[in-house]
Amino acid sequence: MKQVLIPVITVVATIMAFWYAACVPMNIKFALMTAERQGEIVSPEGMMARRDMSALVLSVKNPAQWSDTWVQAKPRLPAPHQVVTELWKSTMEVKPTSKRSLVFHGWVTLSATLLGFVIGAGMGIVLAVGIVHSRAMDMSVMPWAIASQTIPILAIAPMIIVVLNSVGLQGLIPKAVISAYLSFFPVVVGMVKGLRSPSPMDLDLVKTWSATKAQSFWKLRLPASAPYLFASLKIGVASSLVGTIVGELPSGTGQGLGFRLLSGSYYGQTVQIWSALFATAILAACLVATIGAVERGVLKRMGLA
Amino acid sequence: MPLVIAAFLLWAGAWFLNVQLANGRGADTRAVRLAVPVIFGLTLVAMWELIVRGLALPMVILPAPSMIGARFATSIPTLWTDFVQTFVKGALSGFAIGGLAAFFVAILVDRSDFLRRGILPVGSFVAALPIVGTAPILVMWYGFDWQSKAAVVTIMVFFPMLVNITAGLQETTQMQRDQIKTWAASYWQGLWKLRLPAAMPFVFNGLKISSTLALIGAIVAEFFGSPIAGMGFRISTSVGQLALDMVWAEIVVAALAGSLFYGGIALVERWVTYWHPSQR
Amino acid sequence: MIEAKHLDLTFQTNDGPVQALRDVNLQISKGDFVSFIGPSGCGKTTFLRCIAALEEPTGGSLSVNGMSPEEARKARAYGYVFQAAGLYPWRTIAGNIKLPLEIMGFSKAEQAEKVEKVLELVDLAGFGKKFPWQLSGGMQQRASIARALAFDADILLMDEPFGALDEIVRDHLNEELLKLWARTEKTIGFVTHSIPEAVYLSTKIVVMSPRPGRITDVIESPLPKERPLDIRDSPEFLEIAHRVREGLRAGHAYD
Amino acid sequence: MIEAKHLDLTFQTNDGPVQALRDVNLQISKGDFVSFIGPSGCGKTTFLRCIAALEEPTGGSLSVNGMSPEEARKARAYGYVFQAAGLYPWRTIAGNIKLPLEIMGFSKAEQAEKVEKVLELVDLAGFGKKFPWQLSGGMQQRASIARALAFDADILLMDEPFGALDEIVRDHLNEELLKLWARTEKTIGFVTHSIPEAVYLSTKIVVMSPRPGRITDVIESPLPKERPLDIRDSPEFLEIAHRVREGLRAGHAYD
Amino acid sequence: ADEVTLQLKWVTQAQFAGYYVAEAKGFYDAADLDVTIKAGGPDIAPEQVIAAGGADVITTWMAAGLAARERGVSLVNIAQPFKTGGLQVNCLKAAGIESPEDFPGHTMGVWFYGNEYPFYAWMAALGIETDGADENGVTVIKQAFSADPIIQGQADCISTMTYNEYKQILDAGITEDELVTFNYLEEGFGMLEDGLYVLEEDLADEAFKDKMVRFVAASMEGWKYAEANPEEAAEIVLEFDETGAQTLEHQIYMMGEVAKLTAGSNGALDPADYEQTVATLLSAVSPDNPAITKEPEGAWTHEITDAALD
Ligand SMILES: Nc1ncnc2c1ncn2[C@@H]1O[C@H](COP(=O)(O)OP(=O)(O)OP(=O)(O)O)[C@@H](O)[C@H]1O
Ligand SMILES: Nc1ncnc2c1ncn2[C@@H]1O[C@H](COP(=O)(O)OP(=O)(O)OP(=O)(O)O)[C@@H](O)[C@H]1O
Ligand SMILES: Cc1ncc(C[n+]2csc(CCO)c2C)c(N)n1
Ligand SMILES: [Mg+2]
Ligand SMILES: [Mg+2]
Repeated sequence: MKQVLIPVITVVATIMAFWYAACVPMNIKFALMTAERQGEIVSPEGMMARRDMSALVLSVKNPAQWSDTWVQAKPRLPAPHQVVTELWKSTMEVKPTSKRSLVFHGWVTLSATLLGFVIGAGMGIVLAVGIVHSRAMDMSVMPWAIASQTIPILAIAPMIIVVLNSVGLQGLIPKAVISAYLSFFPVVVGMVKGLRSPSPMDLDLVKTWSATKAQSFWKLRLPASAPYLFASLKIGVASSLVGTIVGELPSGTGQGLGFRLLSGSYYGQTVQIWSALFATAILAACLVATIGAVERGVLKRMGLA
Repeated sequence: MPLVIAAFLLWAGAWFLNVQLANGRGADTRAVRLAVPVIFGLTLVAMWELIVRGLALPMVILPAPSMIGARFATSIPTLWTDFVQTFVKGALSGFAIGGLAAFFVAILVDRSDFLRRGILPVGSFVAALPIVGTAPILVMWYGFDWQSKAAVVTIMVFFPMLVNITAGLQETTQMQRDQIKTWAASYWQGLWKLRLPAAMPFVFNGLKISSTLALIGAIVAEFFGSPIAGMGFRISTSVGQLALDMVWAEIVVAALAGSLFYGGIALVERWVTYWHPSQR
Repeated sequence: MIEAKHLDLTFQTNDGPVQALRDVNLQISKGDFVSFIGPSGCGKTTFLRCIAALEEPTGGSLSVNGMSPEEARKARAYGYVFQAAGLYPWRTIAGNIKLPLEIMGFSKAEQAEKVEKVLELVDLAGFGKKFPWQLSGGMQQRASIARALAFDADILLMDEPFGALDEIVRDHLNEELLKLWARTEKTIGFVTHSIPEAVYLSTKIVVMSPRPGRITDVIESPLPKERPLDIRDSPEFLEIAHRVREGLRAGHAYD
Repeated sequence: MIEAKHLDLTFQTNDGPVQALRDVNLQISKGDFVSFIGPSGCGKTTFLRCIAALEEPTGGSLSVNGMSPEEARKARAYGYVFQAAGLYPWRTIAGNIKLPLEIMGFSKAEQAEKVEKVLELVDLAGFGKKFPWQLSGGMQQRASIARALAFDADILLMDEPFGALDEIVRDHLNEELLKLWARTEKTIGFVTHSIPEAVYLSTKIVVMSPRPGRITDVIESPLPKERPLDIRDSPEFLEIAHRVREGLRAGHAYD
Repeated sequence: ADEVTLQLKWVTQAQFAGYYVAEAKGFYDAADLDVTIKAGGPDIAPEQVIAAGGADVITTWMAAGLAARERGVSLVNIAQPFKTGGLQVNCLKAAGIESPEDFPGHTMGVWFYGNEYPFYAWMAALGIETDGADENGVTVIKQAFSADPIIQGQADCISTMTYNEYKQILDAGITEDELVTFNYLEEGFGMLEDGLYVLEEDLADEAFKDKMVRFVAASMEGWKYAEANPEEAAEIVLEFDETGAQTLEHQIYMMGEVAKLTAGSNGALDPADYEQTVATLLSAVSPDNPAITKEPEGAWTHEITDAALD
């Protein structure tokens, strides 16, 4: 534990230091403008004189305004403590059922993510089984699965939503569909690799026992694919979350982290954007960690870890 | 309705043909390897056309492939400018910057175990920040032109590359590392002569993943502000103008460019890692 | 009981056809212990695989107990031991041995009983609950032999089963294998690279030579069924070993 | 020339310390051919690795040509051949052999010349342009030996170099190795599991036993330097082999 | 009660206060209607939604509505609660811009997604090219839906709505006298915003027509209530905002500004305004501005409002 903790803390601390430092040039122009309005002397004077100057130069010239760059209401780059405070306020200080709570929005996003992930991973596994067992499927599906991932999902997400809406599907389902679309691919790729991981010798062995296709699938291919499956599930669940967020952007139902992210940007609420951003990353980390825990458990019981 | 039924009949027929081809005599020939996916793809397109016509779907919902093709043919200059703006300027430069940055950090991480244990977990957290959230911020910072798109792509590409290069550098066996040690090789000799070549399959794995991410990243970033050219720009504005045929023409360009980029990298991979069992 | 007549096998590869077996004729009777020896690539493995119906001959005929190899496999006539132990890492030793029994549809009770029996047979009683990687290489190899024995196939095919073991362990397993064979009267096909091993174990030694793979000599062993380890210093033994070595040299790339 | 005094080595593992070497004392003189034999896990590899400064002893002293192993390695005193060939698949055979030469900064002309020479030495002239996977296992192993020979190190350390080869190829390479040793007067440390091989090759046979790894016997061979293959049937040979086998048995887990 | 689904053009905010007030105050219930209000978003085209059958009635800008009509979605304006528009262009005086003649050589932020039509019409009338900043051209950037570009110094002029982004500029510390404002209406390129549109084929159905009559009447009641009680209306809007991201202060401001736009309308479309919109669009047909190429027919009706406003 200590072996990981100390380096991580060091790196995080370094990033924090850089972050605070970066806030100064990022936010200095606004700080100078407000200071000037309040009658303080800044250099150079006049907003237009500063407009085209480099932020670094301005920062160096006006050390007195540095502290103002960490407390603005709508900064270009919010300071770490602002983000943390906002995260705290919107998770701990409001009821988790309130629409001002990130827990509430997180839950909405999470539920669509989980549904999408289950659909996507399920589809991925089924496709992989098909690909491994049918040459025709292997040859025809794989290139198109790759091509499908080169389509910008954000472009077709609104169409998917509109079309599903028109047949009466709303809210959870359209988001889950997009989320599934993004998560099936890593699962297919990993699962195909996994199902093909038994060596020819392993396969020959079950053949000498005259095992049926089904038997060699359940007793050999499937267990052998477990480590690959979990590795790709971890990527898949992260993609799934991205998919849900993308699905939330145009959907307009208004609940979920994705929507919170964007509505922050309509109103210039940078602190709110950043806190939603971190909430999403934390959610992703939790999802991946959960799968990691299941993985350790299962692989341990299988004697593979 | 008859058209819809025809679509499914077509599907069944094409699938039967593919099964025959794939399990037939010449299944390993280049021609069949190419024909099977092409037949599959063409069938999908034909089904799309038949279903759209059969159900008389309005163009503003889903245009038929023939319409998309017609629009594609008449808009080639526009599509080309958009392609240059998004792919060449945004995606490629971001891809290069992200790849190189990942490479240097990977070497840092490789030299210091402390950094590895610190950077990799933090890096994976940062990588989990959703692009749709970071893109508006980067547009705010780096402006509306391709620079902000390159920044988005750089961030998207960086972590998968870092993870793959680091994993690749660990790929050598203890024996190989010991061997080079008995020759009293320096760190850089070991890196250059042993570990980098051994890492190449991983590096290419990372490049392949990143290639699709790069294009998607550049397009997505354009949704959050852009000059008046670019694939993402065209897609988002054309939806507003209900020019869905244009939207799909751009999607076709994206899929084509993405697949070709991926295929190109796979070709180079074949050439660089000719020695790897998976390539023989 | 196993009979190959004018057996041919040609692989189609990217570089053109490779003739792995050419005009192979061999008769193996029930209860024989047949060793196959020959330089790398001479087709030993291929021949064993033909018997087990893992490979399709391109010419000639092959019958096992009067059936085709395919039918014999369906009738579960074979226990096959590969060069590496090839145990499934996600199953315990007992689980691994149970696997073919599950596939063949034995009842739970039968499974447990048979596992118990073969574990004892290979000196691994008490190790059933361990995972493969918790055992040494030699123990793993024995477990893999136990797995091939568990369902009482008539024919045991072993492809360099002891290749990876050190000499002492190998001697020990050779002794055990002979005892087992004597007790069960199985027919055994055994591939090895070691001349002493071949001579020590077999009633019949088949010497093969490559490009294309064919049989150059079949030596019937005059050694008694009862063979203590130090029979290997006896003149008869050295005599047969010499003949095998000569046969090998004749077909070998060097000299 | 190589001198180990009271050498101890303990590995710290998750399951607690493992004593791999305990109180090992050994003197190897220049020009010796020393074989190490002993059951799996007795520390043969570990000892060789200590000599090559790949492992740090935890006690005792070890000197090579009067230097520390570390210094000797920096002085490029070692050619090390690992059990598996370990050739880099992305380099041709010649490229592989050239690799240590590049690292040691030989000129291009010298590199080419040395590669030529050693390829001849191991009977691989003409195969320089092939890739490792295009060669048989035996040829790969010879290439790997050639690589260790290319830069003319004084000390050749070989860890079961012939373990994966068949008997005939092995015999052949044994002969070649002896010839090479006779010609170059190198000091050779050689790990093997095969008793005949150890006896056939060595001037000195070190028998080791495990848990913890220690030397149980050091046998000076009375065999002449000139050794045809059939010396292996001579009584002196069998006599030494017997002594080695007894020594091994004493330390082995079975019996 | 009869069910009606209304698709808005944008996210929940006071721009649509009339509908939310009508819902919250029970005006719809009183008209025996069960109304579902679907918020929009940056990538939701209401015209597409209604074509796909996802809504009965939508709010949209007339330019987009007419463009959709030309592309086969037969939209008809049935009511126009917004008398005037709030779209404007704001420039920094300090960048040297006093009047439209000063535009060339500058960078201008424009909203696309169907909102670009008035801009291109205006530029065409001014004779300014839009392919790059030089002595007679401007650089156009696709502005995201915020006021960032002018605040961050990335553009000299940006598009704003009187009731939203304009306030954001002021909040960011730029004062009113540092800005020049060009209102599209005043420049003669005004286009009707936020009308109510339905599909022509639906209007053939008497029951549907009746539903719409009641809907428009109740909605206008909502609008008038909102105009009279801006603070309460803002609170109601906030109730309906599911993101929890809106602030009361901003919505009160927005309601005040929106009230100025709706004040002059009783809900019926003024044909003169319609004519002006069509004329503007037709005056500047180009690849950049493909809104409409010919005079539309039957794009509006007074049938509903006539009945509703009785
Ligand atoms: N699946 C295959 N496709 C093509 N050629 C093959 C195949 N399997 C074996 N061969 C070739 O057939 C010949 C005989 O191979 P086989 O494995 O039977 O040799 P072997 O006697 O078992 O050798 P070894 O002692 O190295 O195991 C070799 O030349 C080999 O390269
Ligand atoms: N890096 C290591 N960490 C922990 N224990 C080790 C390590 N390397 C070797 N050992 C242990 O030290 C002992 C000696 O190992 P070593 O590899 O020297 O044996 P060996 O005689 O070469 O055996 P083999 O014949 O199997 O190669 C063994 O018990 C082994 O498990
Ligand atoms: C899809 C769509 N997006 C933006 C606008 C323009 N607009 C009108 S109101 C508003 C919100 C901010 O005031 C914006 C941006 C539009 N008409 N349609
Ligand atoms: Mg073989
Ligand atoms: Mg060893």
